[in-house]
Amino acid sequence: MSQHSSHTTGSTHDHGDHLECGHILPMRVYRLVLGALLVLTFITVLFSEKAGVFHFGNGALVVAMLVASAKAILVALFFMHLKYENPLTWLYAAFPIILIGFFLGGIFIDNPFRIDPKTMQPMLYESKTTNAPPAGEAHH
Amino acid sequence: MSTHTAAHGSHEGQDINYLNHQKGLWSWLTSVDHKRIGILYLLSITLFFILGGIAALFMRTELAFAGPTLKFLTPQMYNVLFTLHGAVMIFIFVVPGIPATMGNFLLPLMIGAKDVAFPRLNLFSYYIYLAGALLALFAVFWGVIEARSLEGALDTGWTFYAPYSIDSGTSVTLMAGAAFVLGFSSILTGLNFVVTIHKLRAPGMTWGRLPVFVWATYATAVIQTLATPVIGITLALLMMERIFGVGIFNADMGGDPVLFQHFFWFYSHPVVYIMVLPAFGVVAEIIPVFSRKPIFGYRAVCYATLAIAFIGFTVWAHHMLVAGISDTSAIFFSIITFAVAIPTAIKVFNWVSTMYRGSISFDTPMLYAMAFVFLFMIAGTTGIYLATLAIDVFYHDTYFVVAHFHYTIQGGAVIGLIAALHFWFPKMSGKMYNETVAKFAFALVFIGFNLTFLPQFGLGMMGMPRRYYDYPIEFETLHTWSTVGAFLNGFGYTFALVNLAYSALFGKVKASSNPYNSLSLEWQTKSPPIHENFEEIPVITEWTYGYGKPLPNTHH
Amino acid sequence: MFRFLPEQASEHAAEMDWIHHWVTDISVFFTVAIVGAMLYFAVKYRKRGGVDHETPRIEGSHFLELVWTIVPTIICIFVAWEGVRIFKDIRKVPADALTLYATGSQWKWDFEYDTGKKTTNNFVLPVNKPVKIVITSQDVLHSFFLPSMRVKVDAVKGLYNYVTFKPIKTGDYRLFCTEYCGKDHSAMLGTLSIVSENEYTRWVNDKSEKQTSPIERGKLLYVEKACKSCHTLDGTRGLGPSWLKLYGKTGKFVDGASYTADENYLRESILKPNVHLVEGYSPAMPSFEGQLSESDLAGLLAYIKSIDGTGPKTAPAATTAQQPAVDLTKLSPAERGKLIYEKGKGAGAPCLACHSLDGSKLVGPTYKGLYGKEGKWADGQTYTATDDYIKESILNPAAHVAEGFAPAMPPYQGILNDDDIKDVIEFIKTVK
Amino acid sequence: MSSPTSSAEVYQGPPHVHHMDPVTAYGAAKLGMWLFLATEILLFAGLFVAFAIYRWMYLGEFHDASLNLNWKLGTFNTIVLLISSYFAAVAVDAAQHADNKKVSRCLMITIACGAIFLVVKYIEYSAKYQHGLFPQFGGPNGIEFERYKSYFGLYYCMTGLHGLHVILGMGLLFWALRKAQKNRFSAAYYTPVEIGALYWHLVDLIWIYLFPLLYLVG
Repeated sequence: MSQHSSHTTGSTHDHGDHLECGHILPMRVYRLVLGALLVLTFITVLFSEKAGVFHFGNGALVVAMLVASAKAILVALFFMHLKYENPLTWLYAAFPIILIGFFLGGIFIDNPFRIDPKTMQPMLYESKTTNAPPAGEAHH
Repeated sequence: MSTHTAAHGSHEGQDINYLNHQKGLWSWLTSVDHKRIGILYLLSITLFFILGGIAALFMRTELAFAGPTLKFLTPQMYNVLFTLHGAVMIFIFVVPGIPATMGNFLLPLMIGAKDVAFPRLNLFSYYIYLAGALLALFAVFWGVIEARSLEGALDTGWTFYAPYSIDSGTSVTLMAGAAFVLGFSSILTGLNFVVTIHKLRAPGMTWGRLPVFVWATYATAVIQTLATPVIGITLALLMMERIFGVGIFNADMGGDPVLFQHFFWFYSHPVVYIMVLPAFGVVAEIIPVFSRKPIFGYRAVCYATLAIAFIGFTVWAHHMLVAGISDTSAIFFSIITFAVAIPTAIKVFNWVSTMYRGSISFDTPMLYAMAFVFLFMIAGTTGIYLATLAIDVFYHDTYFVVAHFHYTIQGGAVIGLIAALHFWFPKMSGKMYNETVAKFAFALVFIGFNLTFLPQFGLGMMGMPRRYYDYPIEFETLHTWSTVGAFLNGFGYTFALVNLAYSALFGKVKASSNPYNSLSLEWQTKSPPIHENFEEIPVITEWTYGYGKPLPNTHH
Repeated sequence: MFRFLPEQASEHAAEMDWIHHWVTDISVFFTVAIVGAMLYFAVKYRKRGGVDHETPRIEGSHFLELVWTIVPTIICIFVAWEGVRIFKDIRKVPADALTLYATGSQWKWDFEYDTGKKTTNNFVLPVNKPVKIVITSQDVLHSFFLPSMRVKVDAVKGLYNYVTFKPIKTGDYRLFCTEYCGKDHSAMLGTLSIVSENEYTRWVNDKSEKQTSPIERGKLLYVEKACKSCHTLDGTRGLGPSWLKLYGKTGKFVDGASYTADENYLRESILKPNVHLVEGYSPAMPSFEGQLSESDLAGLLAYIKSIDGTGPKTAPAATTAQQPAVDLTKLSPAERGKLIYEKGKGAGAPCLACHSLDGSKLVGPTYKGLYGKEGKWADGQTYTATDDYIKESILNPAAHVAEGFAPAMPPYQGILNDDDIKDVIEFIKTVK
Repeated sequence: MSSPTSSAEVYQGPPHVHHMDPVTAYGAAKLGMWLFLATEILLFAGLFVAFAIYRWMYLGEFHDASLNLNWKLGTFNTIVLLISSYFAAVAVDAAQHADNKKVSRCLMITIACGAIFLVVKYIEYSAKYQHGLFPQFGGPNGIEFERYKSYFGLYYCMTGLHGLHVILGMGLLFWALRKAQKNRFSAAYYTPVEIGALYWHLVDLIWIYLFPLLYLVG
């Protein structure tokens, strides 16, 4: 254990993250990333329903989210240096995303699968359903 | 060698330790020493534990007999009482509970660090906690003043369920704010611990050598950090709902009240593990020491801890199985919930088999630890009922849930905390407590607790709904017993706390640095520890649980 | 072991209890086994003579750990599976299910049937016929819980949930609200009466209260809700003020403030009777909050206004109109007692005005478990509720008043004959 | 029975002044910040989830509602934030090169961008106010507001909370700016800039999702 003695913390070699230090990137990288981000912003506007020139109806959401995620990844990897971080940081960067996944999943197997006991059909979330008077009166 | 260390500790600088190296209240209020902060937390939560306990005793007295029992207590006041009992016990007592007190005190000692990673942040989160707690009290007083009666204090139940919490005329907004602030303190503590465990372990203190309590604290800290923000936003939205009527949980604007429950339980189920995982850790520390045996299946225990923490994030809606969620999700969440049962079962088996062929002494901490195992068996098995979809349809929101919950939280977290207090008392105070009184108190707590909550399982089976101010006559007998038990339980805690407080302040018996001959690191320094914890940063060469005569084929 | 569940009054109850009891037995088994092992070790390997004996450094056993990972897993899978299977059965709605609507609101349950029949808190269903109850809420969360039917679901505003079950036993069963809903959450109780098919059809098609004018409706309520047991119509002083020329009358409250008996005042004194007490009267009146619909209230007010001394001075004939056309001699004593309890007899008010069957405390002691019960009188003496005691307290209630109750009960001397009283006692015996 | 030996050997290295050496301190600070960012993401998660499920429930209303938003201003704000984020990153780079002058320049620009963002947001809010698309203090809300279900409730909560974070981020960067003006940063020590920048990037990240959700697809 004597070889440990030269470190003040045992952590650094226990779970294999290299010695902590900054990550110096060439300026070029930052400029490119900013460029890419602006282009992507332009794209997402182009594909949007109201501003855009191409229209996909509901596909717009998918496109928008894909583009947004691309932008997010760029920011995280380069501006936030995640690309050069140790696995631990990756873990804690990914964890909230996983949890959001659970969260969304848990709720999207609820509301969309509810049924309306009056018809025994899937529940329709129309204004009239939600603001309807209670069954008692609504019923006749 | 330990004897050497101990002697070493007990001679030179006996009188200089973290308690007295600086004098005066101010030195305590401004200290960034994790040990002092731990003590500050301990004193604060004890105060609120007493408050919550008094509320509980008033409730039990009211419920002792059918019909109005206490003349002055209106139904609305009863609602306020059970709400305050819940809110205070959960948000102000149990959640900071073991992590903020024992965790703060022990974590650096156990991993051989001088302090937590961010000592100033640590003190800051204590003051946030204090602010939140005071805000909660203020919320109560404000409500009382506005309504000229106790009826004006919070009356929504600690769960703040919408739409009632939106309509209620009581001081919900303030109380939600208080819980929000408290959550923030919880986040910072958790964050601090995670970083501490990753970055500040002493040389040679590998993950495979960490005490189970540290693993438990780690899992807890992760939950504190990642689950609490969700309750934060939930309460913030509730406040917005009440102030501006943003209509997110308001059915009149198409909001879905059930969604509030999703939000609430996404935090409040994991929070159950914030309460009980550290208690698991405590038991896993106590049993080996008093059995002179290594914890059975160390790895299994540690991984089970992480597994519980992780799965805990995915099962929240089993609190809502009959709340109007779709049958699909009810089925899904019911099945997933059983996944938590398995790692929990593993832990119980490991604790018990640790005692096999040990050399078992029955000091008070060990008694509490064994009681914990018994109580937690009941808590766990009754959890199976509630996870089972068909059975939960009957038990949801009955006294069965109340009893199950208290077996988990009081029988788990609180008994765990009391066990920890007794176990590490010599380290914290440098004194020994009065063993006889402690054992007597234990007996009272154990009998009282079971007498309080076993009858409530019966009530649940008979279909007694929870949160009832009054009840039909057929439930009376069991309620009366439950009340008797509650008072015994209360006396028990009083004895235990008074005993510890008295011994700490006026106790004559000095504690050696390692009275139980434990192997884990916190016992290898003086009792009470010096301000820097260790004279020199220790280098760890051994597993924490190397008790007993090595067998030919042992790893580690 | 531990078979405390309420009686199985619905078809799926038995199946549900089966898995419940199975889990109970397995839980008891494991708890006893594990805690037993712990205690056994504790005793067998206890430290003797204050000296530690040598212990082996056993760090674990992969085999054992595998065993106690796999065994619980198998059990859990089985239980989860069964739970889901039975849950699915519980949720399946038969095609011929009779549908009714339940609406929770602070703090009552309103029911509406296909026939348009409306009732509050107490509702009636035919035996051996599957039913689907569509449940929603008007305000906060409530939860619809019928223990004996083993069904429960929350009532959520803006959302419709349902329970479905098939009653298999006639009788009265409890309805609880199990989701905390505010001040009177614990008073949000109801009764489900399971009756024979024809009794149900008669009940569900009897829309008497729908066709009547407000005044007639008030008249009926005056009897049904037993206002008449305390408020006379001829000006004589009952337990409460007489209704004769009550409307517009002025008077004093106990606190000295004076009032005028206008609509608001009457409305308040019906819903929150004990907020303002009229001088010289005891706070004996139960609150009718949640028991009266708006139209009920309107009816009562209209009726009270109509008692201006010109109308009939005695109790309306409605009483007898209410008596069901059944041959009393064909009924069992208990059934006849039940009739008296519900409808009263002659000028006598029905007992249900002041005595509940569900253990809840009204003006008088509940009948639930009353027979043979021991208690205290206001003067401290103890009594046992035997035939004689009950008979005496019916004929001459003022003689001994049970502790915690106001001397509110009118004497039934000359209203009920000995046979009637025997019937009532028989009925009380059945209320357990 | 075995005797405790954990603390037997004694650490020989340099005596400790602080409880952490600079390298560990840097790593700890950064890990701590990432954890904090994780909590921030989960704080917004609730709002995103609510938005998702209500958009699924009330697609029509949400679509109509989003038409009330000015996508041009939204796009402008997006670009402003992206640029600010760029300069935050450059500031870190400058700090790594111990160029305190450049650090303060970049941070000033970043903070300025933040300010512009807030001004634009204010303009948008006041426009909504004109159209009665705002929640009533103490409720009940106007028909206009309620017509779109919880869309505007969510809109105000999301953008409001985000705005709050913009302000906090500006504060954090300002703190770093002061240090830079005092020439505190060197290749060995630039934690405050890095921490501040990380936080600012998160603010940017969240807006990257808010913008299309609220303004474009609705």
